[in-house]
Amino acid sequence: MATIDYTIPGEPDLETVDININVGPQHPATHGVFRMVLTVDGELVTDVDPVIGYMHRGNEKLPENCDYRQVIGYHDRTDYLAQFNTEHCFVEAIEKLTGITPTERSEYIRVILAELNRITSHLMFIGAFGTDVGIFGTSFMYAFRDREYVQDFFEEITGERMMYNYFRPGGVAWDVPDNFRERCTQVLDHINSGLKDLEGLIVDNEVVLARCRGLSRVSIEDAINWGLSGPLLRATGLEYDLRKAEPYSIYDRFDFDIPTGKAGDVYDRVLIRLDEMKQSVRIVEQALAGMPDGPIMAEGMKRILRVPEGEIYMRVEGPRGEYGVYIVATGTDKPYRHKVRGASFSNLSALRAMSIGNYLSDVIIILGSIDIVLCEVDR
Amino acid sequence: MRSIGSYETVTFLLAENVWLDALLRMGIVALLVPVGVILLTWVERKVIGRLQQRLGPMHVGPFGLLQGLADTIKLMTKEDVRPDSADRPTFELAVFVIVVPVFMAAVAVPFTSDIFVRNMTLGLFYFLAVSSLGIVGFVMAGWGSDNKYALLGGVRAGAQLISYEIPLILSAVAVAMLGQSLNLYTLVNLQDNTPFIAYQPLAFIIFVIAGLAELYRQPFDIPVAETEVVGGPSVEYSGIRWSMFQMGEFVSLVLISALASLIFLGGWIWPFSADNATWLQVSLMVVKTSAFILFFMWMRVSVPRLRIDQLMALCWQILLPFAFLQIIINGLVLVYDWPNWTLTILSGTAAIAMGTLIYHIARRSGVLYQTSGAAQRVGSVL
Amino acid sequence: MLGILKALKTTLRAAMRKPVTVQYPTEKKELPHRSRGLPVLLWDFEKDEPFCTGCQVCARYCPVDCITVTMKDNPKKAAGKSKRKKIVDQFYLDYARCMRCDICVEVCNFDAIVMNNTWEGVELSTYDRQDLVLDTDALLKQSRTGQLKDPFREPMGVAHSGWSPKVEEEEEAEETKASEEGGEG
Amino acid sequence: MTYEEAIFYVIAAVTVAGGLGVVIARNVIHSALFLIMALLGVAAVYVLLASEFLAIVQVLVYGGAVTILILFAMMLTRVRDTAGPMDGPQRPIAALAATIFLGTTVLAVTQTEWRGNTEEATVISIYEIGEVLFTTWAMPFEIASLVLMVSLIGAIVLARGEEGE
Repeated sequence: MATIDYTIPGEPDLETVDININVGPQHPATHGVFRMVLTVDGELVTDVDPVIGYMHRGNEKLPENCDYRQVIGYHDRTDYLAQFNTEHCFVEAIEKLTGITPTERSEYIRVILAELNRITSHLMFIGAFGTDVGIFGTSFMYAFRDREYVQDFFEEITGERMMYNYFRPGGVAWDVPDNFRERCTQVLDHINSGLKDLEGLIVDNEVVLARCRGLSRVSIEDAINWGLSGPLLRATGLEYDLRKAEPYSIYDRFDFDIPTGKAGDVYDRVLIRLDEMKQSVRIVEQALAGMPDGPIMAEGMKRILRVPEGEIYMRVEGPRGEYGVYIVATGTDKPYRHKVRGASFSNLSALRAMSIGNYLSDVIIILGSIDIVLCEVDR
Repeated sequence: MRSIGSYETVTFLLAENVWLDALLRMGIVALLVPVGVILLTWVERKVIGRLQQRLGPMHVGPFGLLQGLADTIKLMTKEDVRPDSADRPTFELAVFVIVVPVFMAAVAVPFTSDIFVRNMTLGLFYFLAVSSLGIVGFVMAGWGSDNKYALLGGVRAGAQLISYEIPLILSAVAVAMLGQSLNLYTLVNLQDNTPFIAYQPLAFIIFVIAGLAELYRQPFDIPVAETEVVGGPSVEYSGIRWSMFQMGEFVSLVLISALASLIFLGGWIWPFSADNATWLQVSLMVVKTSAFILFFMWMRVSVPRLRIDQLMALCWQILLPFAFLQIIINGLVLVYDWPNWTLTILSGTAAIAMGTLIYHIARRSGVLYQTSGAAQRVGSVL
Repeated sequence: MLGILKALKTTLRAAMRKPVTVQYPTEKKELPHRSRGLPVLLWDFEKDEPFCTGCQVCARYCPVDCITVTMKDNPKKAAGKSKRKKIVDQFYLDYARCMRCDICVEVCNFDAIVMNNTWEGVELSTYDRQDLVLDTDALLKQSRTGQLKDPFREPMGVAHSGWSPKVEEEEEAEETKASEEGGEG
Repeated sequence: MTYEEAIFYVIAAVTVAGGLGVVIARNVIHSALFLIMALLGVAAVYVLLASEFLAIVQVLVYGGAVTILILFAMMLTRVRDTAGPMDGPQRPIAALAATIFLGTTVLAVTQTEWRGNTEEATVISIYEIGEVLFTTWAMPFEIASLVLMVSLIGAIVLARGEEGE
């Protein structure tokens, strides 16, 4: 923290003071119930004290008393904007531990849904980011308009709009509807046209450029040291995406690019997310073309899913970065230890370093650019 | 009876008494303005809704037309909450200090050749002076609420509104130079052939930008930024007091739009003749004013918010020099009696230069608006 | 300037399109067949009794413990009108706790519980939290009055989701044992 | 009593009340707000004297800008209520100074022979003001603007120098 002499030269009695400003837990700019206590000197933020824990619900402890298949529902609730990605991570972990091979069809369904989910999550980010920068809800409305199409699609498949609970060890809960392909293509069309709106609103807008260019620059070394992942890491220029670096599921079958930034600033983070949505569309298109028919649940699944003794750390590339789950199994039908690595939590740890010395308004944008999901932070 | 002022024309509306007449006119303004505001809130919500591909209010009345009325009733019956630690007189007076100057400014604006409250020799000057008083209200509200968001908002409002007064006044002065008058009536009458926008594009652009800033709407809604200071000075106000803030905002919106159409777009005359029928004058003014209002609403949903130091830089480093440039251009042309089209060319070139400058600065944002260095200096001074 | 003009153009273009929002309380979009509202019990019109036998498997598998079931001897079995030996006595479901995970539907061996796929299944608000604890009659009401048409039950009972279709006695015993073990662990 | 007189007394009362408020109020912000009240009262008196231009300038410069700057500075300081007693050992000296000042002012107002017609307000149009300002008084006007410019530059230099340290 920069030390600032608050006395005015020649006026020893006139001492200026910093004021503390609470942003959150109830504040229009905080995402979820995140709270940060900002120490501001005029408009300049001299210190940031993030306060988390308002959303703590024991999402790591609760599953220790749950059947493995009941845990899936809790994974939806850790990152409530990337439910399929989190489910994917957990289900893959169980499959690796037990040695179940999921069916081809279910793998394709999982990838399609996870990528569409990444799009909804990034849409949510763009919407909220626009509001943070100060567009009067327009980006939010556009993003939600497109999100709605995807969510309707998800609802047609899983029956739920938010907490899907659809993936199962060995496959998925039930088969997708017959008109899956047509509907999926429609949804992709909607996304493609909707992205144009969002780009028109945000990309190259002079005010956005003036606000976000060069804001909170992060170097590759710093990003690695802070444990950043996801778009925040890729914005610094490091091409690191778990789908490519450590391909899980069937991601090695698809052809897609990893968008990276140059400056590591807020603007790059936004552009990367916009690009990632396009890449996700590409993956979904390929997956749709390659999706085979067949069973959606592996053979020989028992009524009680007992996981043999062992432990595993499984990680996937969530929209916010590396989402990992660490499971210690003892041979029963319940995990002995269940730990979740939330990408937002690690990314959030860099907030203080990124914010200090910036303006109050910029700190709001920086927080927005991290794209936290507080459920994932507090768990 | 002693003269109360150098009014050019004294027309009586009904009563043949100056005081009664003034009272009557003020009464009409005070009555019409709230009604206009109620309608305007509906318009704004509807327009913004459509621009965001939503429907906007639909439930109260046909197309939600009565939404404003319903909101008014709701706000009036709502509990008026005052924080215990607020500075009571300041807190309660602040809203009046915001609203009264706005109504006072309304006095000077001639809406058509017949419909006005008072035709003043110094109308333009009076309007700008009186509307600057509202800043005091924001600062009072910000300080009196005993809330840090409100305080920050108040400080921001003070800094922003005071700074943007200057380019606003200077661009109006440019027009006054051209018309050789501060009387809005005279200024409009001069525009029967060509509106002043044709001669003063630079002043017009500066006026609109500064007007937007004076109205604290996007991209200059820094004092009331919802995501930063949660509504700024009005954060602790509720019910009818809060609605006074809204009223002040919307009436200023109408007045600034009306003023812009009067001094730049030829008011009730252009593109027709000076002796238009009343209905034509009214519709001309309505069309021009609404165009500005709709533009401001359109901007609101399309453009993000600037940062406070960028706002100040825009004002002091770009708008102000260019406003002076416009005045110098006008001076040269008037003194040396150059033809009017030189004015158009010079001012237009300057306007293009300003646009290019803003464009390039925004693109190379790292240079002028670096977070460290220059910008931090502004912050620590603030 | 150009970027701002582009943004202005974008919003104007959006204004030309048809609004995407609907007038919700008066105009509701159609829910998909699979829509998962809150769980309700099904009514067996043939036998004029609930499908539910009160076997408590849903209560056991509910991750949030929002179900409480008791079982009783079926009086209609004695009268010879029904094959069910046991029938549900009291079924309480706390809608305020339910997380709509669909597990109760998947584990039910009698296809007795389904997720409500009508608007009634999602629109509920009360002044008292207690009113969200529904009893047997309230849970059966949707099905009995015929409001609940064609609930999504295709995957149920099929081995798709990995939960076994039939209750065989040994498996039942195994399962009980397993859950006890888990509880200890 | 005519309308004008009645209004004048009301305005005068407000102005004096504002002036008293400035010195009596224990809260500096209240003092500043009372100052605005007093200054606006003076502007109203100018209107009664048919000096609209002066009134508007008074509102614009003092009501709008100068007091805002004062408020601004005070809002950012921690002092809310004036601590301690408002009088001190200098009380008699202050009283003496105030009395002398009041006496001088009263004397000046009553004893001066005012030029022009004091019975009726003279209407001076803005054109005349402009003309006089840029012909007869052009030199003082320019000097004043030069002084302001110098102080402006001085302020900027001071602010920059502070930053450099």
